[in-house]
Amino acid sequence: MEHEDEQLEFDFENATAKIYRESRDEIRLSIGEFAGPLDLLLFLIRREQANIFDIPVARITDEYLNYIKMMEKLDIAVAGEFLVMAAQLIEIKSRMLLPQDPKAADEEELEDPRQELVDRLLEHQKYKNAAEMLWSRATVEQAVYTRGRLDTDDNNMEVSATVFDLFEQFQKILERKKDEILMDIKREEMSLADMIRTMRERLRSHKRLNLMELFSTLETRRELVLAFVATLEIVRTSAVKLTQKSTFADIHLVIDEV
Amino acid sequence: MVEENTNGSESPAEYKKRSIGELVAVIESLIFVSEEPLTIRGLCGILNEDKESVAAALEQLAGEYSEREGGLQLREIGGGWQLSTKPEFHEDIRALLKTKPSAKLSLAALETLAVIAYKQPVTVPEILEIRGVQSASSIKTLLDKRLIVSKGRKDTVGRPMQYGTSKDFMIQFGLKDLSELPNIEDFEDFVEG
Amino acid sequence: MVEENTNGSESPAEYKKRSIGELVAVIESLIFVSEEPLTIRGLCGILNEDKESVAAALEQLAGEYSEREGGLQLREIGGGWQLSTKPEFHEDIRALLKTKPSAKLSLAALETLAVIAYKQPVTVPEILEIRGVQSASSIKTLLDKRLIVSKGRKDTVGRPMQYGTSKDFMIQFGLKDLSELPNIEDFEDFVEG
Repeated sequence: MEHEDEQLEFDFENATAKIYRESRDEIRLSIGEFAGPLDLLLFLIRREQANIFDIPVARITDEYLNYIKMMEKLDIAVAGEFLVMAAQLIEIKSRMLLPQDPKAADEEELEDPRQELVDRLLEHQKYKNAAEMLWSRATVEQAVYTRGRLDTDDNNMEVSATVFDLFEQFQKILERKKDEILMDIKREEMSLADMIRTMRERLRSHKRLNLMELFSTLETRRELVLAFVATLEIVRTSAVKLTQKSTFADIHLVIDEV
Repeated sequence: MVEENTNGSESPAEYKKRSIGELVAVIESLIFVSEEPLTIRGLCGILNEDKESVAAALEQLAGEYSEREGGLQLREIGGGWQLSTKPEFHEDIRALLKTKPSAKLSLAALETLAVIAYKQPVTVPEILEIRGVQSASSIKTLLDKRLIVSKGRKDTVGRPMQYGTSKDFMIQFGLKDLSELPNIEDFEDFVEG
Repeated sequence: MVEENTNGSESPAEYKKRSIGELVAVIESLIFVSEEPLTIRGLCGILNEDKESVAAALEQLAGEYSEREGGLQLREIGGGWQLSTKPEFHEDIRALLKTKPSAKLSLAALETLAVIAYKQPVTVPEILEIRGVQSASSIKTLLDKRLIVSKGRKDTVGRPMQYGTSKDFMIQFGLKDLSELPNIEDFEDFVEG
């Protein structure tokens, strides 16, 4: 059962955000234990003690979006994958709200709008479990040692590496250099508040705003994220609605005149 | 590589004839010296013995090791045979070698490795589909640690590179071969509620 | 964790008590992993056992090895104990070493070699600049393996030594000449996503 209007308290201020170094040149954010949107969803579903085969989409979507907002608050660029998933969730949520055609239901099994997502989550969970299995295997293997060096090792002048190993190594060094340079580039200064202000102004003067058009003018992922979160914020806090004429049509932000 | 230079099917007339006891002993010394797990084929090539004799001698040797209850174990790993210490002595060994347990892979890297191990050969977009996140840095880490190798390009749009696990992967995770990995369907145990 | 610096002559009350069987097994594993012959004193320190127990265990282990008639022997050498192959198998071992591309280069050495191959002639400070880490021990390894050679001093401050790859390098990597090294452009999207 879904309870659309039930507002669940979710203390995202206190959730622990961790920034860790995944490799020499990449810093990743993890909130709780999720590396990606599927992990976040699995976490939320467990937390809600929901049945994965009957996900309360509205509630889970709200919480999911809360998380994205929290990342924004922490001034962390939200990875593109999180936004793609947010869009999917919103789409599923809206499809769930559509009245079912009773005739069609008689004819054939209607596919649940959640089916594809559930399949992905289950698939993802399998590999998470497999990763755990590998972890425990590695733990055992770390306790196993092979023999110490023998004199014969030094006599052997052969090397087990190919030209490609050599090349790969060199290429990695170059990439490392490239990343260092990229990291020097200054961050943009636009804030969420700026983005909301800009969008509100455009909305006020035009009564409607084509989101697809807006998004296509944005240059960086950060701006895209800001625009996305700003949209959510505007929809939440003002008399504005999102409209879409057909499934793949552009989405508009429209001032609600009711 | 040993296997490449050998031909297991040479004329049997030329095979050396050692007693099984001699064969067990020489195989033990070869496995001891080799830095990498030794395959049956490799042993046949070096010793100029047939597959059956070598396999029988290996079986006897493995039996001796498991009966002995000593500090060492003889295991089939990464397609070959290797001598190593038993895991229960790791604390004392670490005290001797003054080593720390080496840095474990991050969860992200392990997850990526799991996908590659089960789906190989697999491309970056395919890994993304399953994991739901970009895996570039994990893939880099795994390549650096030589746990995965590139397996050529896939004949689809963009000709993406495909990846698979390496022999080092099997050795580091204590696998005889890939078929020793548990079935992926067995991991379907989503805990509800 | 066993303390590393335990002295064999500390108060006997603190000694660990292993059964003789356990002691034999752990000593075997320690001798196996050690690069140097292990002394009784050293073993006592690592295991926190008294001299008599360790000596008795070693004696039993040595007895097992001489009875087994396997491929290995446990020998007292230079005041310590060491595992090695028996001399009678030296021919087969030589055959193994010949066929086996062992002695893997460490990743650090491989990286250093890559820099030298692509940037030669190159000095140590230049290698440091590119790799971002000191490479002294890698360079020594590469010189030892005769994969690189010094190419005279560079006329800059400090007159640092320059290095380049050797003829052995080309033979080992199967290159006709240096122009045969793969080109960066050939591999543009090696890691993508």
